[in-house]
Amino acid sequence: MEIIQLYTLLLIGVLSIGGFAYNRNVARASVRALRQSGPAETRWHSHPNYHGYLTGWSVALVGFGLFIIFNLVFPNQVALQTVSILLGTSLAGLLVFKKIAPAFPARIYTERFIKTTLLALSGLAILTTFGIVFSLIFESLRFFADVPLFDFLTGLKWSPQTAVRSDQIGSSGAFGAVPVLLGTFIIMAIAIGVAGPVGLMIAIYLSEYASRRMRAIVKPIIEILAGIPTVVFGFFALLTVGPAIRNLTDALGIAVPTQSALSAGVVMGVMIIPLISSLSDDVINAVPRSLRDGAYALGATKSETMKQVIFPSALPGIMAAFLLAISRAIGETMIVVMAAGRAANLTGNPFESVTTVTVQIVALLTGGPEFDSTKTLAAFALGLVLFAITLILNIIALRTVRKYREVSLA
Amino acid sequence: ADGGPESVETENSIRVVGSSTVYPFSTKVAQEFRNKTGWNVVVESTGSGGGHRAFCEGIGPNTPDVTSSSRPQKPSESKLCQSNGIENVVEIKIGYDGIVVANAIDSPSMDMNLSTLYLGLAKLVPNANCEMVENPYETWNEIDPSLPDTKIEVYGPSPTSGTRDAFVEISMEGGAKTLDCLANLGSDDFRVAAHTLREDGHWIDSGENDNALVQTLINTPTAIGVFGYSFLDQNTDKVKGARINGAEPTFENIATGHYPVARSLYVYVKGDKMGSVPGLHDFAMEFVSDEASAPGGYLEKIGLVPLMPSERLDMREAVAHLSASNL
Amino acid sequence: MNVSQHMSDKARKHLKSRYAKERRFRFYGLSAVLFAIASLGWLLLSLFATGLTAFQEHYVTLEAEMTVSAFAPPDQRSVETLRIADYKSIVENAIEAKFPDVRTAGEKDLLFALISESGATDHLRKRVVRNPDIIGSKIVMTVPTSDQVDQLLKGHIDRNVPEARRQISDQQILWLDDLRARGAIKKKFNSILFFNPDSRDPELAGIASAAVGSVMIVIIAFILALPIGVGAAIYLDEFAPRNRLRDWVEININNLAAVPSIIFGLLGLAVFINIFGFQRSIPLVGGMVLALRAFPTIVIATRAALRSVSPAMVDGALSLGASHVQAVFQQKVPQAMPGILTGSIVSMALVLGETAPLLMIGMVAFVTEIPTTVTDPATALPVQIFLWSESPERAWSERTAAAILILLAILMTMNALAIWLRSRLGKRR
Amino acid sequence: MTDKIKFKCRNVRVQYGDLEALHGIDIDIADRGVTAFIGPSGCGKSTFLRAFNRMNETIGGAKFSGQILMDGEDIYDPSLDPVLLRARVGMVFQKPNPFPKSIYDNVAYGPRIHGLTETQAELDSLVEKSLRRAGLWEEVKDRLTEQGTDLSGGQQQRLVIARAIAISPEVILMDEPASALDPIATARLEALIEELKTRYCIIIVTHSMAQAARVSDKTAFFYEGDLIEYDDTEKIFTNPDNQRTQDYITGRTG
Amino acid sequence: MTDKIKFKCRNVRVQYGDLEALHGIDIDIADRGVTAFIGPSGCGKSTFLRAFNRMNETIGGAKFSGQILMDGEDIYDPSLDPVLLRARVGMVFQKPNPFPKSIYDNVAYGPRIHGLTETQAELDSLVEKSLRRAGLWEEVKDRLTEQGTDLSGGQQQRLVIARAIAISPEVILMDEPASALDPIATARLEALIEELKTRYCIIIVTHSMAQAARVSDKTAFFYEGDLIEYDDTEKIFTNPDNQRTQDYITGRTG
Ligand SMILES: Nc1ncnc2c1ncn2[C@@H]1O[C@H](COP(=O)(O)OP(=O)(O)OP(=O)(O)O)[C@@H](O)[C@H]1O
Ligand SMILES: Nc1ncnc2c1ncn2[C@@H]1O[C@H](COP(=O)(O)OP(=O)(O)OP(=O)(O)O)[C@@H](O)[C@H]1O
Ligand SMILES: [Mg+2]
Ligand SMILES: [Mg+2]
Repeated sequence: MEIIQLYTLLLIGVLSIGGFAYNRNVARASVRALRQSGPAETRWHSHPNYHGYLTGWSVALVGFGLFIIFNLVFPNQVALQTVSILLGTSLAGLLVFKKIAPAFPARIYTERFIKTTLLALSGLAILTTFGIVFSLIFESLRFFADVPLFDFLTGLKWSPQTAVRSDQIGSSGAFGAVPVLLGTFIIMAIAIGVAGPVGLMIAIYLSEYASRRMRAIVKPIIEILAGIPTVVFGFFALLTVGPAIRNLTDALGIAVPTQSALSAGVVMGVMIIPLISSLSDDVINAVPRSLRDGAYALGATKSETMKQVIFPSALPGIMAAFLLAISRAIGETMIVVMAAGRAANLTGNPFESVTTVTVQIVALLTGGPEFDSTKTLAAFALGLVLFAITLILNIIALRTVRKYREVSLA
Repeated sequence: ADGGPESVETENSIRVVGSSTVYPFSTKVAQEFRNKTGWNVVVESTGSGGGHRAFCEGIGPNTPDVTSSSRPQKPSESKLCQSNGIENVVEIKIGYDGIVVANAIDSPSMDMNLSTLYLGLAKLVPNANCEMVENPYETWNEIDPSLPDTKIEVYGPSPTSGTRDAFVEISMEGGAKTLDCLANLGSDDFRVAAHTLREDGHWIDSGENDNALVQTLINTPTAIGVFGYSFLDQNTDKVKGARINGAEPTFENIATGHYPVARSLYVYVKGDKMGSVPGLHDFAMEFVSDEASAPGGYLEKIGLVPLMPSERLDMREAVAHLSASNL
Repeated sequence: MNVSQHMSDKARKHLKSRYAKERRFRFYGLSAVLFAIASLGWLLLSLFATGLTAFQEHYVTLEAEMTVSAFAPPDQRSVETLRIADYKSIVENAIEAKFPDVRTAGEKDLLFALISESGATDHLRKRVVRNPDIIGSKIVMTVPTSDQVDQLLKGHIDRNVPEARRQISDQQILWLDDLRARGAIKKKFNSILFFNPDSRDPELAGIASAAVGSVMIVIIAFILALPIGVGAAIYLDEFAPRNRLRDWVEININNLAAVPSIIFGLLGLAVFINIFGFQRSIPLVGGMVLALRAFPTIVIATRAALRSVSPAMVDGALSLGASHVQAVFQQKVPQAMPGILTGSIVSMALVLGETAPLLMIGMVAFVTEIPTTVTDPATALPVQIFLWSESPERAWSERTAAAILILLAILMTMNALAIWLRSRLGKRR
Repeated sequence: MTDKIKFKCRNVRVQYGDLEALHGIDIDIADRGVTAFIGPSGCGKSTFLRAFNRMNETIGGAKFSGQILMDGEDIYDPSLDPVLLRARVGMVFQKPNPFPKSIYDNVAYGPRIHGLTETQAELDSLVEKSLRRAGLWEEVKDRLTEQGTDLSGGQQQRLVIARAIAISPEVILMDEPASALDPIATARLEALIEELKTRYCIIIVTHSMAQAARVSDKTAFFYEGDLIEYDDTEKIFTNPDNQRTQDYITGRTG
Repeated sequence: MTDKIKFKCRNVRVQYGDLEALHGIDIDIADRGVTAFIGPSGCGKSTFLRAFNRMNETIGGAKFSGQILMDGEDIYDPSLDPVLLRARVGMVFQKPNPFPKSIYDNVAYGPRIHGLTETQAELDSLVEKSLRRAGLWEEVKDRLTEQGTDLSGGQQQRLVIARAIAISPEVILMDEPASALDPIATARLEALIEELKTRYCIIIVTHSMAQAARVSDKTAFFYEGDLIEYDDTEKIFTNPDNQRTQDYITGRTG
């Protein structure tokens, strides 16, 4: 069956290229004939190629349209599909063929096709967002039919152990998202606590103090951190940082499990450093030089200029950078899955193991392909919460950052 | 485009889902089977419950061909299978497994009774007046002074897992039965009392990945984990099992039944798909082959307690017979 | 002329404290830079320290008697029967031949556990299937040691801890030392890691199936995301009417680039698997999901590239009577190509490293076969890393680190390619 | 001049958003010869020039009203395709903007998109002819495959003119074509204009009084969006009617 | 002038990378009064001005050689702190650049960082005094907490001068301080300079001949990195020794 589909697609491709070539040659020949027949100053509106392109596009459009329709509506009518595709595309080709004439604005039609295609492609962006929103909301609504939204958002207990069979006396399950959200928040706070000051100071150091050479070397090195897959950071947290923190705290007499909010948070912070440093760098560089000059001319030192003049004017942009970083930290998955543990402790203690929204989504959805237990749906509800939070953060941040980016471009 | 050969509805791989306890055994069998025959096998760990659910969803090409389970299929599950047109399900018992209550090797050893487990983990427990109340115990030594003064923090399998069912049925219910107060309850109330685990954070669903659980135990010295014996067997350098009712979880104790928390492991094969999934029958045979499940077979080496020889021969007979009737 | 108040002693003292602050501030900055670099260094160092040893593995050389009785009678020999011959006993005999003193069954088991059972039997199986004539002869075979032995020989298992705390007994260690003294154990490049599919046994596990899965995912994501991303960017920058809708789409795309990737996994699960009915665990779905994940970044990179092209080029083309579409596609897009390609490569590096969405669509599975089509079950390299990292045997952690090193090497190559492309194509202007 | 009229402009206004850059210009431009537009910066010269090939339309927010007739035909007629118009009205910009292609491909670009030639030989000869007319052939004939952007500024500007000529326009608009060139390149460019003006209607915007005086037959002086004076170049530079014109050409304003 | 010398410059050269912007300037600047630097764009006026408070050092790639003595002390002495120097040599820029803080904080910024005052009352009175001297007090005394950036351009420029005055500099450098201002604001600024010159050594760069003639006591004419002529303003504007100077001030070059 799949082979046949492939052949059909190939057929459509061949037909559209054939149509292109044929009609283009027809148009070419007519142009030539016209030119030889006399000095008539009639120009062809469109280059012969465009008559060809138009044919190719129409044939492909009709072909793929029929292909999609058949696959959706009459999935198994292979013969009918082939016949109608052959008929439909020939018709499209013929239609264009009939139109070939000096005055026919084939280029304009072709360009309209191109623009429409491009429009459709950018429409996919919206479609993706809609897809996300609808799939999250749809499944979440089913979840909220079981667990009231209010309980979900304010419940203090997270223990998603519902029965999978009717005769299983499992537990009623507790779907209070507070411990999960709290855990997410703790890890995010630790991560920002690391990445915020470090990233900001890096941006300041590189833009104010470092020599051009140092900047050229250091910047790409720090950017490497941004390119490392999160699963690698997770492994690092699990294998190296967690035990290191544990050894360190053992020496201090505190028992810290290797999977703790602290190790996940710290490693996540390291991962986010480049995000904050490069965004802050943009923002700091966007502060007009005249302000810097003004402060220097008054005898301010670099740090005074930075702290008292540049930083305050860059503050909104820096806040935006932080918001983006927060959004990133909240949505980060692999590090916490591997290094934060799964216990939904209602705690503010960074030394304990906590769980996050993303960890719970993974825990609830890996494995079980079944699709209507409250448990599975709970993952979508958590996903919705995650999406809503990050959406708000992103939009606020992106608006602000965009302003700075434009300033720095101007 | 009439050149395309009319392709038959065959699948190019065998899909296995099911118990995380059986996962190491099914992957091992899958690997050996592939080496011997070249058939591709895909194994996903979903938990016994999740496995049965997916397995019984239908007989289409996207449904699993095999599910493994650390408990027998429940009537409700076989009903689901039937209602979805799955007539021919072969049950293969592949061996035994104990359920161990383990902690990190450096942590203090635990010596428990079934009742300790019940009192530590049930949602409702009797108080001094034999009234059922929300579980008040915070640390182990509140239940049994000989146990350490550590927080009750048990990482155990989630409801999709057969280990969970078995654990609840054998140790929780077993523990509940030893308590006089519960004897007075009606049978339904008793079931609820014995089968409901705490939801106040002392019992933590650890997901389907027993490997991660072992990791957690090493990392969290106070934590206790509930998982299959085979995992303990593979990780004796990292974790150790608690004695239960005086018995260590060992190979011998499980095989002989001295260790109280033990159950059988199963593999369920869709007989209906044996025609359309080439290799499926041979794959089922591999589970009961000498090389795999006889004493000294590769499954025993990774911790499966083998069946009695006669039992195994019966199993093999059943699978072999199926081929004759079906193909 | 009185001396300026800035020259007074008080002012000088004040200045001194200001400079102390300055130095401190500068020091914080430098510390931050060093912290970031040190973290990166620590990360890489720990990966190298853990993973480098995995690129070599210990092999043991044995002489195996290919006893005829282990095989089906000659008239029934086919590939199928050869494959299921009793290789285990051949291997057992081969190792026991090294230690004729070992008699008891228990000891024999321990001895046998020194080598990778699955590795040894499969080695023989493949050789026999390739060349059945070796049946009956005596052959030399070099097979991997078991993972425990390998770890011990690499020094990852400490011989000095009490026997109960290791999975390898004192007796086994004695045998090993003996074998080593006899030159039967060698350390070789670990080709298994690169060319084998995943395995239950660490010593036989390789990244081949995951790597192929990753390649498929990246190719699919590239084929889908590139036209979508570039097309959307061209439309937004060149043809879209400047109105609120366009602003909205733009914000939307920027937001999509920052949406947590796991959300895309949920989208894929809900839409591709549950609504469209695609199979779980297949690279096709993985590629589609990650294409959605990647295209916003391609849009952003493409728009930046388009904007960097001088508008004089478009003016030039327009003034020659080119249409807007022609001017854009013949002048602007080709010149923006280096930027577009660079952005695409960077986003494909993103796709290659992505894990979380793949977990959502069932790409965490044990797959015995290297996938050959995009609808074969498969995993991806980062997922394989995740799976291995969660496996308890000690041997996994070095292999996990090694797999990470390989992944990082590929990513570095991609980024280097992007940089090279940018400078190479950029120069021709 | 007794020449035929090429462009008849009536009440031409161009607005950029709220800003009206041209306040209603009426002017007739001859079919052959060079017309120069002069005036202080920002007075609307470029805006007006770009109105002749509807290049203003490529700027978002620019609005045209009024009428420009080219050979009696309204070039702002909605049914008229601006693409065809621009094939007839070539344009050369202040900064030379050859495409980053070979010299040959630069010149061949226009003929190719309009399908003006059938065979390679035809195209070759058209490219040669255009480069010859632009006075560039001798300098580049052995390096036609080199990048157009590798030429010197003056050569680039002539290349761009060759590119415009290649599609046989009737008019060539030039917006400060010499302002990026050194004096020698400028002199060559002016000589080229001198030669081309017998074949084409040329309109040139320039900041240099001397250049306007040297190359143009007629000169139009603009000031803050208005056409102040339009007359024979000699008259404008020796005896302008208007005081503002006088001030400008003597360097007192601007 | 018979005044004391504030700055003695000897063979001052400034390079930006490969480009030498000043080719060795020798000049003495008086302790009181206004010195104007004039010259065509790019001749190095700003560069020279920025040499007096070592602001060039804040630009990567700028290299200074030669000697500038301020009251006999080498300001480029490595042991001399540029921060201290800049406290003594204030500067006002072309575009008013108040900090995005309140008017009060703008003026108080310098005194605060230099720790010039002890008590709030002292600071208050210093702010008031500075604003009074800059002629801004009356206009802003009721709105000291408003943002400095909310003032008009002319007010902003005076605010910036008040900010500079607040740290009691000995010298005030002004780089085209009026070029962003309208004529009325310019007039006020010039009046202010007139007043300040009795207290401070003021060096002003300006493009406007008229302004230089109006406000300065001495004028230096620069051309392509060289000091062409330096003399009393009256002499320069009525009877310059050098032909280039003559050409420039009559508007023939530049
Ligand atoms: N794209 C545009 N958007 C908005 N305003 C514009 C635009 N282009 C020009 N203007 C304005 O229109 C007026 C006329 O501009 P134009 O470029 O035509 O002047 P010009 O005479 O060519 O000046 P110059 O000699 O500096 O080239 C000016 O006020 C200018 O600011
Ligand atoms: N930051 C810099 N980097 C490199 N070159 C510079 C820099 N600043 C100025 N220049 C160059 O130094 C020379 C002198 O510049 P300067 O700004 O001092 O001139 P100016 O006389 O102030 O001109 P204007 O009247 O336009 O302000 C010019 O050629 C200028 O291009
Ligand atoms: Mg202009
Ligand atoms: Mg200047």
